Amino acid sequence: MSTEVTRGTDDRIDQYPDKHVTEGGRAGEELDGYPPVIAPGHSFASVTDKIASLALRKRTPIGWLFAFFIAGSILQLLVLSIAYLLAVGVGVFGNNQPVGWAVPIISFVWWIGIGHAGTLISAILLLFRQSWRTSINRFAEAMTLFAVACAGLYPLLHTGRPWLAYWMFPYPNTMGMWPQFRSPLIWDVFAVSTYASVSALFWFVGLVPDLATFRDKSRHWIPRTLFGLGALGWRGSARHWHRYETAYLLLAGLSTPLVLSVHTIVSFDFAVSIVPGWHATIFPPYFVAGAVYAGFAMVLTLLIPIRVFYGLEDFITMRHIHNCAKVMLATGLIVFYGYIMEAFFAWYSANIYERAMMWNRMAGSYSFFYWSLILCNGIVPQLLWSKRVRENMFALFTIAMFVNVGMWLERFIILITSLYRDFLPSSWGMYMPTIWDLAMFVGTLGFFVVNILLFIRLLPIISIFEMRTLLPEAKVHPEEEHKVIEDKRQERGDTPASGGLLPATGD
Amino acid sequence: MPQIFHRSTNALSKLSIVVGALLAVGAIFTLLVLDRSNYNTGAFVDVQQPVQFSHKHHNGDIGIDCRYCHTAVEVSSSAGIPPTATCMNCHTQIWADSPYLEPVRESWRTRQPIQWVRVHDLPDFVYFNHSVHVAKGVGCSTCHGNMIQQPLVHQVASLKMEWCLECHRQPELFLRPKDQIYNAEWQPPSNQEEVGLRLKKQYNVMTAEVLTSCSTCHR
Amino acid sequence: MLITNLQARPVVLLLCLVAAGFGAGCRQDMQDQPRYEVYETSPFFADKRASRNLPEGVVPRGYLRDDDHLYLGKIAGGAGGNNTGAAQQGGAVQTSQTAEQNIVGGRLDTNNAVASPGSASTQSDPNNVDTFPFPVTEEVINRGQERYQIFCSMCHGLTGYGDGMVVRRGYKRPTSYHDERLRGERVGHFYDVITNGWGSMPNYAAQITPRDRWAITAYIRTLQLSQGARLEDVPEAERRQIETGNAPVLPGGQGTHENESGARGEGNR
Amino acid sequence: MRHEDSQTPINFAPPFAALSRVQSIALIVGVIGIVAMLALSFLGGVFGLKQFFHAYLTAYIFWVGVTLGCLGWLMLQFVARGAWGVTIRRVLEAGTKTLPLMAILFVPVILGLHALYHWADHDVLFVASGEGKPELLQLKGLYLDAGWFVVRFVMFFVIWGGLAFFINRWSAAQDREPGNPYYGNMLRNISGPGIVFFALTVTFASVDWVMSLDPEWYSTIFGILFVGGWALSAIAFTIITMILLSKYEPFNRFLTPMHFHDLGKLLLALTMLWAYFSVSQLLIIWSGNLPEEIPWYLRRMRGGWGMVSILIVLFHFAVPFLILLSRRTKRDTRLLLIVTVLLFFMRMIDSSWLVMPQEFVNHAAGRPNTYVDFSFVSLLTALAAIAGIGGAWVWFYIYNLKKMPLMPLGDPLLERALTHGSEEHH
Amino acid sequence: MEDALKTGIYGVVAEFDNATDITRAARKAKDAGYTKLDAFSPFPIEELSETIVERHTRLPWLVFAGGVIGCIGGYYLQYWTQGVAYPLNIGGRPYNSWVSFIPVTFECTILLASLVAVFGMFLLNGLPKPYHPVFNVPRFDLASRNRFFLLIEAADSKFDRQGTADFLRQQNAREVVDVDY
Repeated sequence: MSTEVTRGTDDRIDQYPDKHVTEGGRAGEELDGYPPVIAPGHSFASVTDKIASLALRKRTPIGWLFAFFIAGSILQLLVLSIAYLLAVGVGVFGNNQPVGWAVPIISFVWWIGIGHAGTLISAILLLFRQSWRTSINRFAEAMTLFAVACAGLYPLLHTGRPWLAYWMFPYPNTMGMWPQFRSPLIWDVFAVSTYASVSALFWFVGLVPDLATFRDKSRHWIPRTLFGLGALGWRGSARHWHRYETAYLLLAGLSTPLVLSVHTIVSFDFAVSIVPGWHATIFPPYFVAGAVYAGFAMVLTLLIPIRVFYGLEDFITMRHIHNCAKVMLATGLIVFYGYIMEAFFAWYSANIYERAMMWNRMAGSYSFFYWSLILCNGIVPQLLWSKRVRENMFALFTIAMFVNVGMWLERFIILITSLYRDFLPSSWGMYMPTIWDLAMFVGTLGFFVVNILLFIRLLPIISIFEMRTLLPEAKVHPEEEHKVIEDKRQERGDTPASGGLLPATGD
Repeated sequence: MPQIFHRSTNALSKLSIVVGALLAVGAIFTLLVLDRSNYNTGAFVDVQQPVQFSHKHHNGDIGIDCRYCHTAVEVSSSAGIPPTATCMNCHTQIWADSPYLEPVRESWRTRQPIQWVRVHDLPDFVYFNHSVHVAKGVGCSTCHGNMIQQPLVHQVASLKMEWCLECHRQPELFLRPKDQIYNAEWQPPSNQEEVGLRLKKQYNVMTAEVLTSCSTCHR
Repeated sequence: MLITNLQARPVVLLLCLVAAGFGAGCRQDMQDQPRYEVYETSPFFADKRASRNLPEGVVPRGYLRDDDHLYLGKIAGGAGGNNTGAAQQGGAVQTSQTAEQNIVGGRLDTNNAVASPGSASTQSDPNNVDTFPFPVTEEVINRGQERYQIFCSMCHGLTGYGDGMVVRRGYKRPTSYHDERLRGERVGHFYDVITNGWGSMPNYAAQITPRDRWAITAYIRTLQLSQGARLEDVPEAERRQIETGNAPVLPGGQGTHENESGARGEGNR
Repeated sequence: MRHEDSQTPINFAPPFAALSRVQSIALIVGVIGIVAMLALSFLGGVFGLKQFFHAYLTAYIFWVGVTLGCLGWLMLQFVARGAWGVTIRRVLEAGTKTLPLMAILFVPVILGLHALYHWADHDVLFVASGEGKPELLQLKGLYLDAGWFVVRFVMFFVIWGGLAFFINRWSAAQDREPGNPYYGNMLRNISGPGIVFFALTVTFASVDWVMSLDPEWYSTIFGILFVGGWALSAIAFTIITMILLSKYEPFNRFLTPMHFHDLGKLLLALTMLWAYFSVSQLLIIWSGNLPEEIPWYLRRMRGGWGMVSILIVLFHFAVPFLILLSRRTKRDTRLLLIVTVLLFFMRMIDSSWLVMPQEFVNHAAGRPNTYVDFSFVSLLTALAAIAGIGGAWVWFYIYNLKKMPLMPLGDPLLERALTHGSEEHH
Repeated sequence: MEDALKTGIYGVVAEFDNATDITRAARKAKDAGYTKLDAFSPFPIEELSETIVERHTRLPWLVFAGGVIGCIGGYYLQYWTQGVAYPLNIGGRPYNSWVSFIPVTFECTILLASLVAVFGMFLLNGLPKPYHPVFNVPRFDLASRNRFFLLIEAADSKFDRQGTADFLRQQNAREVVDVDY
């Protein structure tokens, strides 16, 4: 058979219209009056074409170019500040005694926190069979990767000699030395690198079938070859799907505790020390909740404009927005609970250092930031109790911005106010970030957005194959299903095996 | 037509993964080997000095004791580099006209020290004390090798930390009686470990725990 | 400052970035810290030495050398008469037992001196002392022997006949310690020669500490005694062994060495 | 499990005969437990009254944990709206109805205040011993005060009781008026803020009742640890109830492996969460190694209690975790029952582990940091006490369970819960 | 390969346009005695996998093994480096600080298990495999969009070029074509 048959074009698609056109997202109908996870009227073809067209279109939207120009310019600030840092040394940061950990670590924790929403959405929501994850998980995973990349920069640069960072891994070096495994900083190295690796794997595995779609839809040979290589020759074989789903599910099961562990370990960076304000056992859950909180805030910050710009209201429906807002509210409450516990136990402990630290937070030199934090993270998000606020895009975006700022302030308060009043009054001091501290932080924002923009331009930002499974026509007619499955089960005499990705996820 | 790749890409793609993995492992292994190579550590590389001074001749042939020149080795962290005056103790009369020794005589005349090239240069963050080592039964040749066979001096060890630790972890494998410290040709006896343990006790050598503690060498 | 430049000139900025990239690969680590180690060079001083001499006239704490006996070996009118010069019983130092027997009042007993020509000395400084500034114990003599073999034996030979390796290679031959004149010298003379040099001999003040010089002096005396010793000086018990040719080897393996050089000394004489 | 005669309507009334049987067994076990507890405390025990009260407190916090865990789950399922929640709703509601019993059972704790709580001892508080400790206790006296303790107890029960009262009331009303969305909305509206209050009150209750046994010690995660632990107790208890009831109508009509799979997942999640909180607390305190914190763990990591700790690590986490990982366990009611009973029992051991080691500390008043004391008898006393209170609790629980249909007939999600498992979507 | 030479083709492929049709067709083909068949769909279909897949994948066990190795390996790495290779006194903590070793042990467990899950899946699936005969089907690009394909290989003992194609056509296939080798 000749290989010279014209590739399918969008024109040709019209010749073979889908037989079944859906009348309503089946995962959509909800009893509580919330919209469905996918707008009615979509078919396999329309879902595929719509999502693929975001990246496979020829013309780059002007808006994209404009955003890329702005973000790219900010990225230059990062390049400049890194160059200056390497040329001059870590003295360019404002860190000094007694505040030896400051904005670089604050930014690290902030970014790592943002990097939590992706895996959380992908893995935990998959395990709990939340179908609304499907439209946003790919995007959130990408966000995770870029946020972790931004986060990783800080400890690396903060060491002062980033080219020796490999010393932090155990290998038989000429010093005969090994990493100090009792140190939370080494736990961090393992946690963050494991998290980055597993997130990247998870993301890639999810991408493979969609890369195959892209391969099959690209007309130019260069993207076709590149997507083809990325797709690894994926052809949608039933056997492959079977293992694929198992692997995907297992990865989700593994990522769930992983995502909790990462911020837990970040919290250990502080908590296993004996600095008042850091040495608190509540830190792990409170940090994890904070991370999810920040992650969802960032998801909303990015999704709300993208959804409008690319006209994705069919896929990212109000239901998604509502659910993100609800998760934000829940995690925000846990974080607020953490603030209350810190304050209560500082008082209850009757430990003079704890009490002094808490008093210093509330009424000391940085009290403005403390109360701003309470406002941003504790008070403002309480508006989310209202359904009307959750439905108002502008309000949601504003609250998300408040939370973004608040989470940065939270780390600022934890670090600075615990350090700036040392145990001895002779070691008291103040802290001010330098212009380079801020330049680097702003620069990573540019880096992050540039990556996000490239991702939007080049790859499917919504998981196409999983979106297909949400359509009613994805379902095999019941009599067939029952017959096939029951027969098979009787043959093998086993319990029901792992099912379709969405419908019957296990463990 | 969806077929994009040639038949051979199947084999190629799998091969490239295997080769890539092997290359990565190989690269790491090579780096580790290179790190320990003499090329990197400078071991066994003869160092040219402004004067062709031969330890083989002075120490081996004539039998001058190490301490004749390195006078501070027993009392100081540094073994001491002899001043030109020490050379001139003999060379006012012996080889007094030799052109080889002109830099020495010039130094003597002008009172400018000879700029010897350092062979054993530990990093600045390492605190090394010669006196404590010779006092606890570590001979010169344990670290510097047999000087009698070195016309030009070179390192005989990597001077890497793992090399230091080798002895600090098990000093008994290297200790010798005190009267053999300056014996360049000393060889460990067959029952070295037994002797070493006795000497370790006799000389009050610290435990491996103390000797490998960070602040023993890094202060 | 750097920054204003960077902003002003894009080319410089680019170069800086490139340089920073290269700089990242360099070893700007702590191997070589901006401080001076022993014997390091310093471009700051004319002689390029980082280690500086003490300024003129400075006496470091603990280094005040006010004991002339110890540090100079000379006391005005040093002969003093109260000391008839050091002399030893031959072979007395060979075993600790006999050595201690012979130490009286912290000083080698000189009553039994065989040849005590100290008073006959005429050549050296009359201020030279004829006593040791500290008690001479076996330890001191052992120390002296060790230091002698490090610093002196090159020329003076292991037994003091002036036939060391350096001499054999052409250095001017020093006077043998067993020469009449030197046998009669006061100890202060030997100390003085080590400290200040004598004839072709350079001074060893920089290489040998004062106490070691005294120890060497004591050892020279020991050598002088041993080379003039008679069989009767050997204790009864060991004398028989010498006669039968079964002389005990000294502890520490030094005996063989000394015996060899002793034999060499014999030959030269 | 699914019956073929799907035509006959399901009878949602509880299986009275079977439940009454369990009630009488519970009473017998309860009486035996109380007798054993008294015997062990005063005949075989080391510290008599002290041991009695510590064992009683252990049992109390264990059972109040089941009650409150049920309340927490109940509110959570109203907020989360899943089929799993509808299925277990009545079981949870019956659990929350034991609150009045738990309020009465708190009286002995108040009576034994001096035997239990170091800080309640005024002699220790106000007579200086020169060791600096009373000073700390004086600083804490504002909170750790007998009067305030009782006031807070009343507040906790007013809040919990209020939540439980309104939820049960509206739930019953919903049954009567299935079409009326008002009650469903009210249940959801009360549950959101209710969870917030619940978390805060449980935290302070855990501080009052357990943490202050060692007045010097504090750990900020303690409240969450209790929320998680009690949620685990409650879900374990619920699963046991569900499995036992699944033999009888109505549950035998519609419960599928899918329902148990969901509950099994929750059990696994809570087991992991509990382990996570516990490890976090241990790791931070162990690494900090501060003199006011670490003795609490040293007491429990050495000697006999150390062995108990290993048991807890193995059977409260490792073994159930590994077994529950498998999809089969969660769908096989027999296996699931075994694991759940094991976990439920380990919850009892964990409660003992929290309370009982303090008995020895407080006994050696003035030297609260002495540790490594363990008597097997005291552990047994605690378990006997749990059986004793448990008898009363289970009796009252079943009494409440019998009063309502076993499924919330007015819940709009009822249909979905009944067909859950035959139709895979959620 | 031999069969391929015999018939000259890899097999025949039928295109379906919904999940129900292909599932039914696959079931019928199985019933008809075909063994070497495969189905291609743009998303996972449980019922289809149940029909096609002979036995449940062993991947979970591999992942479990990976996790166990990661766990033991991670702990041993720490135990060995901190207690055996270079024991150092860090803040007076024991060499075998098992409490401090929990986080890294955990991370190693997850990392290794995840690597096994992903690479094991690719390995078992025989990926990467950019070239496959089924891509020769002209409309196969729609397999990643909205069409479903059922393949019966020529290697199947029951395979008969015409008969198999006819059989597939009867199953409500939109189109049946030969697949070049």
